[in-house]
Amino acid sequence: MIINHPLLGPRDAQEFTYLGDASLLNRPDWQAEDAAEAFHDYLYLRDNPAGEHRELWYHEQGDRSWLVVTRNTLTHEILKVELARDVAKAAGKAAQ
Amino acid sequence: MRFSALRLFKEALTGHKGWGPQWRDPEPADAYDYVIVGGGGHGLATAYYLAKEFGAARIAVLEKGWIGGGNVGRNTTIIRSNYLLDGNEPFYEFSLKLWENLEQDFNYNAMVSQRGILNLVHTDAQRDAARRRGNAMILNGSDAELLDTDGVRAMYPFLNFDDARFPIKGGLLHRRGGTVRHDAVAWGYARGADMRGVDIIQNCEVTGFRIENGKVLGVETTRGFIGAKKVGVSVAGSSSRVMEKAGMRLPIESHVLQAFVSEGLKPFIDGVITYGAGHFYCSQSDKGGLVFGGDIDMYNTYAQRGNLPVVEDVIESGMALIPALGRARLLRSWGGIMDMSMDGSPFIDKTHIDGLYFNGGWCYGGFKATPASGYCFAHLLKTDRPHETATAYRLDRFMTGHMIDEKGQGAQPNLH
Amino acid sequence: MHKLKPITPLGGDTPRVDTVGSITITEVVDQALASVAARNDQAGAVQKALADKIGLSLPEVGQSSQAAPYAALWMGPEQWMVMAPHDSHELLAAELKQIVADTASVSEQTDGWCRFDVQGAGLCDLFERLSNAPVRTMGSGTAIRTTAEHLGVFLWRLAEDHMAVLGPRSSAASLHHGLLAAAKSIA
Amino acid sequence: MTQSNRLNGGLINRDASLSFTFDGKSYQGYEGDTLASALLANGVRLMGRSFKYHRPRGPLTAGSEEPNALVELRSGGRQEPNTRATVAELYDGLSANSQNRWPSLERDFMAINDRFSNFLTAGFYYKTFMWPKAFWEKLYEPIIRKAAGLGSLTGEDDPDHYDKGFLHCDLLIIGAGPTGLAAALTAGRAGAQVILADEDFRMGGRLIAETGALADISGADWVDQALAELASMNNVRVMPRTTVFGAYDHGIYGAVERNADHLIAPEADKPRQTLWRIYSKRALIATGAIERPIAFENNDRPGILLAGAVRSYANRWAATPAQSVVVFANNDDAHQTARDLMAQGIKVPAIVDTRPDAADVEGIEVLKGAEIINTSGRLGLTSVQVRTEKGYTTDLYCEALAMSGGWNPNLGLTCHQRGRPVWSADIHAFVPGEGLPVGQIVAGAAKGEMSTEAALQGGAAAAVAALGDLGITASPVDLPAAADAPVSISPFWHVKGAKRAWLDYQNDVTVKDVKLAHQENFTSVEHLKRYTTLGMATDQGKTSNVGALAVMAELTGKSIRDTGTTIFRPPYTPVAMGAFGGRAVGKDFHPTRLTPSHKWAEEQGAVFVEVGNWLRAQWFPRKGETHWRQSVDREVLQTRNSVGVCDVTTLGKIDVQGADAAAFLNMVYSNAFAKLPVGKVRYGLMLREDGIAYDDGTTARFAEDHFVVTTTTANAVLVYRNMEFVRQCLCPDMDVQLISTTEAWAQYAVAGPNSRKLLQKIVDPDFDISNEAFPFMGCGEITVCGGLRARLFRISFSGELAYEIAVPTRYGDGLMRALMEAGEEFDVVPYGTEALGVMRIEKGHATGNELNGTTTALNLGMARMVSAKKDCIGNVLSRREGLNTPDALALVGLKPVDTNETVTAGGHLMNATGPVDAAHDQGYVTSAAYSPILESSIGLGFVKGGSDRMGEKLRLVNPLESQEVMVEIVSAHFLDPEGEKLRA
Repeated sequence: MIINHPLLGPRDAQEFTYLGDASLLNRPDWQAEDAAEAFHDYLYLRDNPAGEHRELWYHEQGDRSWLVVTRNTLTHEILKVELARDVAKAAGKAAQ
Repeated sequence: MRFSALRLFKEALTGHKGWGPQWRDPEPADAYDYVIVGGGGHGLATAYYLAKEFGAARIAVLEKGWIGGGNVGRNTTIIRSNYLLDGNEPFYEFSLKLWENLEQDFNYNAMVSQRGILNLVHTDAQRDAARRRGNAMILNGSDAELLDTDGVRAMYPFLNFDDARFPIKGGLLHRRGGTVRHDAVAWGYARGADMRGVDIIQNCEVTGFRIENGKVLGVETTRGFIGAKKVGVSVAGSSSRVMEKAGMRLPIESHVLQAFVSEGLKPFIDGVITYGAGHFYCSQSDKGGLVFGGDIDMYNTYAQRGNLPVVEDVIESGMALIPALGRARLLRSWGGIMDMSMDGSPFIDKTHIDGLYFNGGWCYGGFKATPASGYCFAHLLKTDRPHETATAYRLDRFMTGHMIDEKGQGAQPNLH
Repeated sequence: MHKLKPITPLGGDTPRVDTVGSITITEVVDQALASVAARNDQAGAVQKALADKIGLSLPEVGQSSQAAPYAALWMGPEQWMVMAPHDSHELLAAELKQIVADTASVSEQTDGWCRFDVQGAGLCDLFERLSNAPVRTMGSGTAIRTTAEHLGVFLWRLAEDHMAVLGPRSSAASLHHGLLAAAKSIA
Repeated sequence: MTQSNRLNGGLINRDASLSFTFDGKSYQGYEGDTLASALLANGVRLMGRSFKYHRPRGPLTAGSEEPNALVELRSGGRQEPNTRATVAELYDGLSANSQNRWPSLERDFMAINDRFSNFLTAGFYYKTFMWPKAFWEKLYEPIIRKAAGLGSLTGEDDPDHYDKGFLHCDLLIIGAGPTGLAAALTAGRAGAQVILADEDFRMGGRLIAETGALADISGADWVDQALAELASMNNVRVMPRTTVFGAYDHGIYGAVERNADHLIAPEADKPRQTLWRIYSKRALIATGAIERPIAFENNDRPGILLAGAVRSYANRWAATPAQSVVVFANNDDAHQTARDLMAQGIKVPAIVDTRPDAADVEGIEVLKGAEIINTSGRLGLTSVQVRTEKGYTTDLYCEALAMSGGWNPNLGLTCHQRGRPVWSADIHAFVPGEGLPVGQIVAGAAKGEMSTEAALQGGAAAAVAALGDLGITASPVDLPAAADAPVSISPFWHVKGAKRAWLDYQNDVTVKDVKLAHQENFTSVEHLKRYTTLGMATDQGKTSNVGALAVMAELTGKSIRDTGTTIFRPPYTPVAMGAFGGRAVGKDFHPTRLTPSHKWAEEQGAVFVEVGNWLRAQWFPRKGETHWRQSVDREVLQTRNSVGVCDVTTLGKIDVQGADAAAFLNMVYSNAFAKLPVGKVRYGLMLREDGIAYDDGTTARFAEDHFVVTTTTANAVLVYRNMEFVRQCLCPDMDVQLISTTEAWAQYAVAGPNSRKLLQKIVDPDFDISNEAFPFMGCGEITVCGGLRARLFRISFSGELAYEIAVPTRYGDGLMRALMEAGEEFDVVPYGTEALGVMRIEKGHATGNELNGTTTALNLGMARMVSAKKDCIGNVLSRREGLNTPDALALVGLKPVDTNETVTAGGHLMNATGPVDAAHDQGYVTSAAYSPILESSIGLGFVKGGSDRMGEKLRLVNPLESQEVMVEIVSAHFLDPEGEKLRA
């Protein structure tokens, strides 16, 4: 596979390490009342769709960026690639 | 019709006119007591044991395509009970014992062949871990032997002993491990179930569950609604997709495991060898092909195909271990979709929906579990209690903190 | 001056040079390295400080820049590898920290890396056997961080027939072996 | 022997005569020959045996789809089993042997299977061999396994090198026949980056196998011109002998180039083959078509070939399988075979054409509406039996038969991403359907356009279209006029009434096997394949699948379209495993990491051990020491009694800087770092988000905004990755920057009561390292040896008064030598990983054996390190009930009651009395060592509720090695539990 890195352009997916569902960006509040359940769902119940999937990849053999890649799990077509830090920052701002 | 050498002899002399279908293709009835979703090895075994061991009747197996077309038809055929943890080893040992009597049990030669599995160790720490595992196996009634380098060399002199990046320091030998002709497992269970009245319905995809007041009433299919008192879902590889139709999210990701076979070769490898310093395991089929595999492709996927980096990684490891492989040729590679669970261990459990049961999360280890999985799932479906060897395979174990993590990799499905 | 004698990444007293066919592979040791990572929202300030003090403009993504005796490679978002001759700038990290002060984090990287300069006409033939980088279309000044022979490396194209390879110092021997094997393969 | 079946002409170099042997017998051939063409030219038709029935076989084809003519090429470590003689390029000195026969190819004992074929029907083995139970594994299976396979490996190491590489292009053209060449010329002239690859050693495809494909120029001449032009273009890479074997995601193709298979051996340091990963923007499948046989009684004898193959042999290789050849076909194309043979003076007794309305051929009798119903000739064809349209039977004497059931597009690569071919009623074959890999296009015969004209025009048009997608304008190029026209074909699959008519030659699958599969309800294509083994042989059904499908369609009464198809999987043809291995074999399997003191340690005669990719000194044997324990005991004792030095560079080091560095560490470690003073070090425990212990190490604070974190050797990369995850994904607003400095610093532990005295001789006098000025858990930046910058940490893994000192790596070798020299007066000793391990066990420090991915802080006795006052990774989930049961495992020390006994890591722990089984397991031993200080074997282990069981005796059981030892639970801190030595 080839991941079109937002900064570096197309790079072989072999340079990356895969983590999984991008909802791992949304770490729950550790002090919330339902923290135990929230963390359970956060860590263990991830999206596993047959189709579009937002997922985290790490450019380990490159610039060390974490990326959010939107990819179809049936065709492997990659629809969008973003810097995870930008996504996380935007989510943080939106939450404020 | 019973299969036997005598029968074969008679048929050979009379033009094989007497063989009938090994299973029927019935039309689905309106309702059953038990509907098993998924005509793979586990689903067919479940139906077989429900009928044979638990006296159940009115059973249907619904298969979206053709039976045996899932992972039972695309694996590397290994059977073993060399697990470490209490939650696992008794179950896999139960499975191995069922394998040992399977052919006579279902009157089908599935070529169960216990030629031994050797897990190589390359460091002192690996040897310590192998010792702990071997002892756990023995304490659970399985078999294990710890070999030193010379012991390994005596079995497989062609391994790389002299020029290895990671020298072979020994291995854990599990003599009762081995291989099985995988397709025959599906067919044998199908034939055995069919003979006991189970309706095997191919080309019948489940499109939804009819659930009212927290109770399942049946399944919607491409061939119409089929009522059921109990529905058991056994569709590893598609578990998330199917259970989503019942509104459930599972601690499972789907990944592709590639498998490989070489051209047919004269006997070279007797048993199963597992490399401890790279992703490679290998056996040789009765037809002569070297059947091997390694790591999963790391990303979530439902496409039954993998990519080149893993092919190279697996064969690099193979070449590092067996330098003589260079002149053999890779004949075919294929991919199967694995239910990779969050701790690498499976589920055989009721769901929160009354009458709906789930069996899945087998990672890349489902084939060897087929008999016990079917037996235990049948036990659960019939009695509503888990079989004694499958009590740990609960869906809520991550909530309670009772993970069964053989590899110690945590909630990272692609590392199990 | 202290009395400890340095050795090269390949373990020699002097840098190694190998010539295979048209290819020359040279171990480069006269190089000090320091990473410069901008603190939050300070990328502009870092760039200005380095430009003002040593005339070095930090490069864009995937590129390098030079302002003798300094040079810099792009490493990652708002992160650069700055280099200078070791003989004259052994304390490069300290020197740069003086310049950038609190606008950037600076870490000494000098001996984290080994460097081999590969020169010769068959450069592309050699590197397409080691790396997936599109070496035939890599212009001079391009710097790609990728893998070669299972190792994380920088490939830094200095000229049509000149590529610098920076790899992990502990694996210098493996990297050198890989370069030599590829050179022999295409010779 | 003379080349009795060598014809005139052909594309062989008659000036270069080559000698070779087959089954020990010598022959001559020419440069340009394949092994098969040379053998045929020498009058040899018998080249192999089939898998199941050991039927005598000769080549069926002239290409890579060959099912029959498989040989063992070369010998020793280079022996290649199952090599297709039809593509093996002849070289001087080639030596090949037939396979799957004993004692000889002509007289094969196992041919007895053929007599029993009635018993050995499809799937027979599933129905028998079950009684008595033990006999399967003891008797039946060993016999079956012995018969397995075709060729053999010798077990010797493959001595050759293999390269791997990466290529990039705009357009990858696969196949250099008329389609591919037209496309390459079009794209090449447009200036695109083009790769043209063909599996053959001579490019041209059917153009070099046919006599009259082009109108005004010979096919071979035009091919030469085209290749010459392509060779002159810098933007075109022409790759003969290169098989593109797989289509992977996003335009990546796998290809293998055979660099030296046409040589007796590769030149020194040169590869045998190269595995290329080709990154293409567009890929054109121009792979042509594969002819299919017709199933009829005994259609597998040596001398029965496909008609197109016979033409290839005659026209390209100037070889004929025999002097008398009958043609059997359902289409016009095969008529050309008769014409070409006639032109070469070969007798063609008749063309047997199944079509009643077949065209006439000048000078040859065409038996229209006729079928071949049987053949004769044990080791080679002697005659065929024909049934005429009117029902008469007649024998035709011939030594070869050229048959054709039509052509199938060679569409393997279109299926690699599970694209399914569709049935074309126009050409009676499957053509590429939907679901082609992205960026892939198909043209020419591979697309089902079965004429040279269509190939040339289609190839050029495909190139124009593909480049257009990429924004490159290509103009039509002048192409030669083609002479052929689309051929007429009428489907014909098998001759009815045959007893045994082969579909899959290699695996001996006959029409009857398909019928039996149908009878037993194995009617889906996948069931059919699996039950009969159809298409599973080395040719993967290239010549057999469609025929079998047609037979099944007939049986079920469905159309072929409704019966289905099977898809092909990579690789397109079998690929040598060595090519996938590349250079990463033997010692080069993984890169090696050497520590800064490696060279010095080598000089000391150290024994090294692999730790991940690192090589570390395990111990340093001295003269007179004959057992490793002597060395290790000495290293431990000398360190504990005086001073020792150990290279600990392999521990991961991560520079953490930034205004929020402390807050960041608070997040990644379970314990707090915010209040760690500058100049101090603190031990940290890192959890995974699931609450399991992950890694540990010390962190030093060099400035308010600068920490240096150390990780375990094994987890250095993982911890760094994880920290970047926290930095970028969880805490994106924190001002923190990370970089690994593991390799930049050579770091040595200096341990033992004399460590300070030793260091004081090295550390420059400006720096006071007295206990008061530089206490336990202190750190600082100093200079050593007259001004070299260094970092000093007062930390201890051994439990002794100890330091770790770091200098830039290039000076690491020098520092080790300086330490040894300065330490001479203290009898300083270098120690390796074994002694390190002994001392940490004596001290009760956990390492990877204890942090095994399933243990918690509680298990490790560090529950208090998980701060409840702050968030950190793993905090919440570490509190789950299942991880906090009252009988949770606890790390303890274990000592044998009898000090002569040994504690064994991996042993399980049972109560002192009671049953020994899994249900009564109390825990396990994680680490063990002999302690020379305590003069006893000791161990660490996890015991249920262990912290409350001090002094209790347990049985350590190790049934694997028949060991049972009584041990006592003690504190894991065997030595200096109060840590007085550390602080001394």
